[in-house]
Amino acid sequence: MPSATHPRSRGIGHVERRRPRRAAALATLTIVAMLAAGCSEHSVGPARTYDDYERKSRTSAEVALSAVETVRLLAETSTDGNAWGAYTSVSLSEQEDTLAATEGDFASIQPPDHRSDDLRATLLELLGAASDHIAAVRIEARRGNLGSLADAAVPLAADSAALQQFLVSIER
Amino acid sequence: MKKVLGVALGVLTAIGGFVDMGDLVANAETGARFDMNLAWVVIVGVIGIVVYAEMSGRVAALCGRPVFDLVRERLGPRFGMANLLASFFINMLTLTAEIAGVALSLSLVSSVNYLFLIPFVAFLVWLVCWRMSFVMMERIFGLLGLCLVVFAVTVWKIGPDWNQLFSDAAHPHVPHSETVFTYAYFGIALFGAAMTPYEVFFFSSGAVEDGWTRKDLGENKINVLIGFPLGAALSLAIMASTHLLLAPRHISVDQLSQVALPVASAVGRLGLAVVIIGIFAATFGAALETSLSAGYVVAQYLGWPWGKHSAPRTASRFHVVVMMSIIAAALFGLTGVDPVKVTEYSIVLSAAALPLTYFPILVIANDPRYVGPEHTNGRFLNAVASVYLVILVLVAIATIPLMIITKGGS
Amino acid sequence: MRISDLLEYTVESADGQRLGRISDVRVIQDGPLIRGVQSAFRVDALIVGRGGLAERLGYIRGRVQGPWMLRVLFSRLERRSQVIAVSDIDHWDDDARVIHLVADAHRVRRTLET
Amino acid sequence: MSEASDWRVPDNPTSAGRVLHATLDLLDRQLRDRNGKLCGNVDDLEITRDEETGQMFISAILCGPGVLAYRMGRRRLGRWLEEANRRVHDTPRHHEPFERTRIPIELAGQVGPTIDVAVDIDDLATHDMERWTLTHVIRHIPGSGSRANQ
Repeated sequence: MPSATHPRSRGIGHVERRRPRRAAALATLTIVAMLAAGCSEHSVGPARTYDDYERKSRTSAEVALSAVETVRLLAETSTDGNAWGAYTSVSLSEQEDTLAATEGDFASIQPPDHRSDDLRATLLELLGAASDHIAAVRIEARRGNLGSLADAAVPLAADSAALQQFLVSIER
Repeated sequence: MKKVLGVALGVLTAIGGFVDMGDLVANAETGARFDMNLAWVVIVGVIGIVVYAEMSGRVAALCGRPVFDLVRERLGPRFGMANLLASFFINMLTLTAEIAGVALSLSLVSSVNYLFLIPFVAFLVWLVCWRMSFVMMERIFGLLGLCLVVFAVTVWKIGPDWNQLFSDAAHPHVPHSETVFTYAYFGIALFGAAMTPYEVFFFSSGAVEDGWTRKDLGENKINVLIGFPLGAALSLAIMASTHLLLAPRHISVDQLSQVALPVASAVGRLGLAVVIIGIFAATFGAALETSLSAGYVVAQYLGWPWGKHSAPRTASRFHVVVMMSIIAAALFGLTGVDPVKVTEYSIVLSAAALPLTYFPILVIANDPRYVGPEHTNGRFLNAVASVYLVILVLVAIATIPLMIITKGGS
Repeated sequence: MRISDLLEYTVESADGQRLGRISDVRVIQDGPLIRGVQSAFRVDALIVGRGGLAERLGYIRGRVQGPWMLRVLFSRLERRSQVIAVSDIDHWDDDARVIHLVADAHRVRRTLET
Repeated sequence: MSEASDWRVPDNPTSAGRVLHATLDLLDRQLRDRNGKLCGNVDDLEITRDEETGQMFISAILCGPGVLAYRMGRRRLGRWLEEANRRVHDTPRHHEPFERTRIPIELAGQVGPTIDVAVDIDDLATHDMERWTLTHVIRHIPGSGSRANQ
């Protein structure tokens, strides 16, 4: 007679292959950790050398330039009547926040030497000025004076030029 | 006549449904940062999705099996499970990005902080998954997504030197300010955005839900062959618009609102309204697709009843997974993670996971016991699909190292 | 016994040569499905060796023909597996999970072309 | 041993039956109950060995909580899950003569991209969680009982 053989009746200590599983788990953990680090605000590592510091200052200046130029374009667009209040003020706030975060991050990096101190002072001054001028545009926008945003944004032209010049100066 | 109308509607839906948060972000970012030097990747990506979406649609029509069912059958339970975990995780990132995208687009008209809008958007997404019929859902958001055509209008209004534009796109090089690594990284992002796996999960499951048969094969082919390339053309228009208007001003795109800026600037208030409706529809449609995909992959791996064609009561576990996924994605979005960053990671990781999903499709599309001897892949299709499989594997291998080297593309 | 248990067995020839792990079983579905009649799905052969992946994907005996790249890859893999008739089993060692074959067991190397 | 003499076991079996490969054609296939409802996958197969004749048959399709874990090498976890599910849910409604994770092979119909089994979904362990989520979650949400608006 055919009989079903039950697995339980043959208690066999078999070997499980665990290695691939552990590797996969490790890989997964690594990716999740990297994402967690990446998705939270741009992490700023320490700068060990002048070159390192210079590179970080370039990145910060580029972000600031982008914010300044975005605000200029927004102001221009709004003054031309091509955007409405909610769009303009939300976009302005975003750029203001981005610049503030960049400024804070850059200020918190420890400059490695005296040469870096000069760089730090120059850039922080530029970032500070840009922040003030963007805030002025945002204030004007919140008051509903969309038509006069271009006027409020005039000082930003100088900020933009200064940031570009800064970028060129550290290019050399 | 009615037939023609149906086909046209299908194509329009495919065009509007092609672009999602990933395409918006990736194309706008690369346009501003790399000019048209990565345009070719969009073309490569769309050919890939055309080839594999057609296969998955054909398989679904001929044997009634959706993609993730076949993933487990062909890869076995272990690799299938690995694929399930990876796909589900990436899908959650995508869902988070889409929900945040909807909330952001609403914040641009209401000036309410998008974080306050996320719970509302999540509820709306769930409600549509729960109550709206599949066809209606696909049509409404697909057609509204066509508003994104305004990007093409934008490019035309800017009035670029067309010869220059095409020649830039045809002669790609790595810009001076960028390294080979960042170039490759953003190339992978664009590729992943065009070929996101949830598109085939959703596409094939939708084909099964709509009860496609042999008769629908022609329509499947037309939708995919015309709809997707035109959708990709929209992606390229987004890229061109930021390349033309934002790149010269040194603006880099790191907010969704900046994607709409070229349109406002060049087309005006009406254009801005249209593009925001388009962004809303594209992200909302994709939020629906990804939340349903979360349910599809789990239910199909485990053999549960699934689908939204009949009452939720007949697929209760499926609906529970969909609901929980939406809640989880909303909670993740509420932690204040940067939506644009989440989008970037979701498309890059999608690219890394692509072979796991596309490989089984290719095998099944060649198996006569599933599609019948007369509907297996032709020689030419197989050659193209094989080339893509090799590309997918290479991309998958390169993704994680590139992610580390470029520190996530910064 | 479950098939997942069976797939953990290795096969050894009568002279003690290890032929490999069981990767699949070939089943013949003959006769009508009648309640109480179990002969419907008769296990007719064991597939032994490293061809398991090719099996699972359908690259066996030319069922799945394309694409060329995968066919070449997997038919090579498949050729490394062997087919062993169930009737050639001598005895089972369930503790060590080994199946011993009879002395004159004949093995067939799988090829895609046949 | 010459290559030619190897062919005593024909690769193409002489009997007229259909040739199937267990991992390719049976394992992980989608199951459908007698009303066409999706009711789990083939998580494992039961093999019965006739000690006297040495013949082997596939005697049942196994599916349900724990079975897949067992197959994937989590033997103890799998058995525990099966046992737990049996204790919690085992209230046979139609007194079918089979265990709820075991579908006798003679109830299986044509083997294709899906396998149809002549059982009722309610008699299978794969459906226990479905019923639980239905009664505890889904049924309480308005609109769960009707089809979506067309």
